Amino acid sequence: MIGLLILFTFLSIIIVALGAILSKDITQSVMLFMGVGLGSVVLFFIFQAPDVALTEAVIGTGLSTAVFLLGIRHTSQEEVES
Amino acid sequence: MSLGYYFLLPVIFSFLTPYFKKLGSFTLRGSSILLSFILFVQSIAYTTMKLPQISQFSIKPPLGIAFVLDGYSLLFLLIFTFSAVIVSFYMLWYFKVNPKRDEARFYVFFNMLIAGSIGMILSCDIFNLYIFFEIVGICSYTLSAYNKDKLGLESGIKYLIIGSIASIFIVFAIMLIYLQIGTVNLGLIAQRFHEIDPKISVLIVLMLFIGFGTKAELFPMNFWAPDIYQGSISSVNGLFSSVVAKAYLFVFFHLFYLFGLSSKYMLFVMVIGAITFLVSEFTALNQTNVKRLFAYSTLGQLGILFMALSTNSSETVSGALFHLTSHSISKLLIFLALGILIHHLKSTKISIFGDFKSRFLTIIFAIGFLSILGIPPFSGFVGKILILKGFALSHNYSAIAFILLVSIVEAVYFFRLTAMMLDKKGTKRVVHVGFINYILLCVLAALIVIFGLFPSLLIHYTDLAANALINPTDYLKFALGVGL
Amino acid sequence: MLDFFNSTQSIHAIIIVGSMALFFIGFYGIATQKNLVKVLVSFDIMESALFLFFIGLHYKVGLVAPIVDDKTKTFTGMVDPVPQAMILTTIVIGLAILALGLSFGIEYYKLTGRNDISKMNELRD
Amino acid sequence: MSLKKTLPIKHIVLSILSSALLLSLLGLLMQVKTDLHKSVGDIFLNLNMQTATANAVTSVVTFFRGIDTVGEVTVLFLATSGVALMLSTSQRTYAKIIKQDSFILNVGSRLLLSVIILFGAYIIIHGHLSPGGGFQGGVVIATAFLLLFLANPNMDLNHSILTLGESLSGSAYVLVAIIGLFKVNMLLGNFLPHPVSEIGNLISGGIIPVIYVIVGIKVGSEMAVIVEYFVKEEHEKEIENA
Repeated sequence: MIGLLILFTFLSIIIVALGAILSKDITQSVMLFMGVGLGSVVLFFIFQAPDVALTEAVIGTGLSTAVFLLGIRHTSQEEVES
Repeated sequence: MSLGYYFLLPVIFSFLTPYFKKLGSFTLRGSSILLSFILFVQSIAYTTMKLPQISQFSIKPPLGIAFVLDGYSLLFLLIFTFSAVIVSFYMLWYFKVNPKRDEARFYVFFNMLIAGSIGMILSCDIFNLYIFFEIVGICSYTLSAYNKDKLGLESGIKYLIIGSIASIFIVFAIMLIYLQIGTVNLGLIAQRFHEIDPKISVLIVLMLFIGFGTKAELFPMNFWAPDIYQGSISSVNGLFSSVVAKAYLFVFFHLFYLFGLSSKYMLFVMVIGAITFLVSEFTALNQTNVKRLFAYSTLGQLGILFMALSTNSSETVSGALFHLTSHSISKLLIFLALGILIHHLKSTKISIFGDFKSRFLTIIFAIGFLSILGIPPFSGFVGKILILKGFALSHNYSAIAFILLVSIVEAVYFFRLTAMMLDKKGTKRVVHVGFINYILLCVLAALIVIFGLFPSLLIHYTDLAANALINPTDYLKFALGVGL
Repeated sequence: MLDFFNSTQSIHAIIIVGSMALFFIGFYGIATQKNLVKVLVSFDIMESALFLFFIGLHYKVGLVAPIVDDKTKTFTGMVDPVPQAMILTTIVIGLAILALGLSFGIEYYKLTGRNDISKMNELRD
Repeated sequence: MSLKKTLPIKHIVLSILSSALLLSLLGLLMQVKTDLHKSVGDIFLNLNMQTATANAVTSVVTFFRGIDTVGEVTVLFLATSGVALMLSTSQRTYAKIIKQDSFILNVGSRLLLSVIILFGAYIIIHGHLSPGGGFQGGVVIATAFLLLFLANPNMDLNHSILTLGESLSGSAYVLVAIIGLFKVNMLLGNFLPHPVSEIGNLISGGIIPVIYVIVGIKVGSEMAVIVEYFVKEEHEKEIENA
């Protein structure tokens, strides 16, 4: 079971990461990046690393996304400006 | 004094900076000068002690982390702390003519830049080294963006992106090393590096090469360096050229010899260094911005150093370390004098060399140029002749011919600048140097002349350093914690 | 069939393939994206891939987290704590770099109205 | 129309090259052996009983590799200074936004604040017993301030207290390191008593919980400053637009 769980989590992380890179909208890309972080948290728990999982959840996913969202609030939202 | 203070004292200074700022700018500047002075005096004291010295943290190496000072790191320690003293005095003048609100933050980043560089050369644990690498990185990104103008921010952003790519590769290499041999201690890695599967060891070496080569401004990865130099202020340029680039160079060759890569990859590094030298000097020929010109000159000199340091012969390496010291002093001199010139003439075009009138600055620039070119009686001459002698002893005549030929290109632009300074035509503006700068530039110029006339003063230390670099048995003993 | 997935070896294979795919997605992002924010997102994806790679390869089936409780009285049969400590450090450093890069980007955007790194070409001869 | 335009040769070559690179890298990494030597982590696990810390990761972070953590705290401090250098402007006048504050939002955020800070403090204090510690708990405390800012952007943090907390905790960390040199002749040495029998209790592990509390205070105040700068940045822009 655990192998399948790891496989599916990895697949979903990869899909979400592709979405984050390919998305034209910056906010959408940041939110999808948060998905990558959440998937990593699940994997870190499976890999018996609760300390890293907690750190990734709080810092890598929580505060990073908040800083991103606050930072891009007033820069351009589109990927390519006219 | 324990070696750990080299890192802990600047850290505690930085943490307390808001309170120094409240006590007034005099206290702030004074304490910063005092700090760098204490560290410099301590480094001089180490020249009289028995090497290597060690300072341990928490638990004995190889399990724990330790700072080890051997002959090789002692030379760099002296260069870094000396540059710190000079630049912290120079900043007195800089902040007098450019009053800024964020003076305190400049001192934080400046002191941590020096402390991080010292940590990089002392640490005997590769993950700890990576942390110092990031400290130096963050300080240099912020210092290059310090002016908060368009150019500064652009250079800061570029530096940050390049630096992060480099650090990702280094982290990857460290992870592979830990997966393979289960340790991050430099001594144990050096002992067990040959046990790694050869294919994976090539991968590790490649990643370390990309990571540290990018930061040490090697050829394919050095396109960013002139941009950074152009965007930042002159004293920071001096620091980048004489401290930061040298610290990355230190780590590059420290790992190169510790991991026993010199027999396999010697030719590769030598060719890369030669290409760096050639391309940079030819690009420097048609630059019209002074800072870019000197940035390319720095890259060219680093190319010579890469060629000479990879040879695994103690004569050439000793000569290269002499040249490195002389280059650090000369580039510091040139960039500090350039800062004064740019402040008075408000331009960074190359034509400013024809627009100023100051006999003192002309002499100073001439000394710096001639020393980098390698004209007697300045220290650069001794460095270059020692390198050439080393190549001749190992019968590598093609390298000698190559260095001499490309040096002609270097001579073209340096003599062009000198001719512009000596040209009497045109309107000239009188430039006042200021008392502090007068003393500082005199000290630097005097050092160049003294090392040129009495090279044996320095050769003692470079020989020590070259032996410690090529034959690191003493270092390994301390890094492994044998007999502590 | 499910037993095949549960062996340490196949888990390691999944981890290597998955994390390297993630790593190259991030690398592709750095190489092709022009917006500073998206470049920083790509960095973080690359870093996450490395963390998963490193932590994952130190996990073996049957090992538990390196924390003793009332049931496990001794520190045996646990995963290696050093990689976890290193990754913890690297995550915090990643946040520091991210905040610094974003603040540079904001300030640059204030001055020029752009945050497209391919158009940053003021610095040239 | 030439062949070159109909077939994107460049892209095909590039993708073939990169997939070849990826495959060879995968092939190499598959050969990574993890049990060639006894890793330093296993030795730390054996030694860990002596530190009387239930969480081995905590003892590695704060004690065995302690100087790494000093460097890490410094990196965070430098990043905070860099953000402050960039985002602070000389004419920073916070003209208050004329905006109706929502009563429920205000009261609710204040209620939650205490709960979140308590949770952060719990994570910090139990760092040596359970997952978590100074970094995680400090950031949790900072997110409490983020919540306050989101509810009421006009709020000002007391900067002198934050600076005091930051400077004092940072200096305390360095002092702990130096006291170790004099007491047990080792920088960052564990100079407080740490009997093994106490393992699992709240007060155990000598200096390890002390260091995590210091780190927690430092990270919390630094992150609060970063969050404030990013929130106020946005605030300033809104004034300009108005």
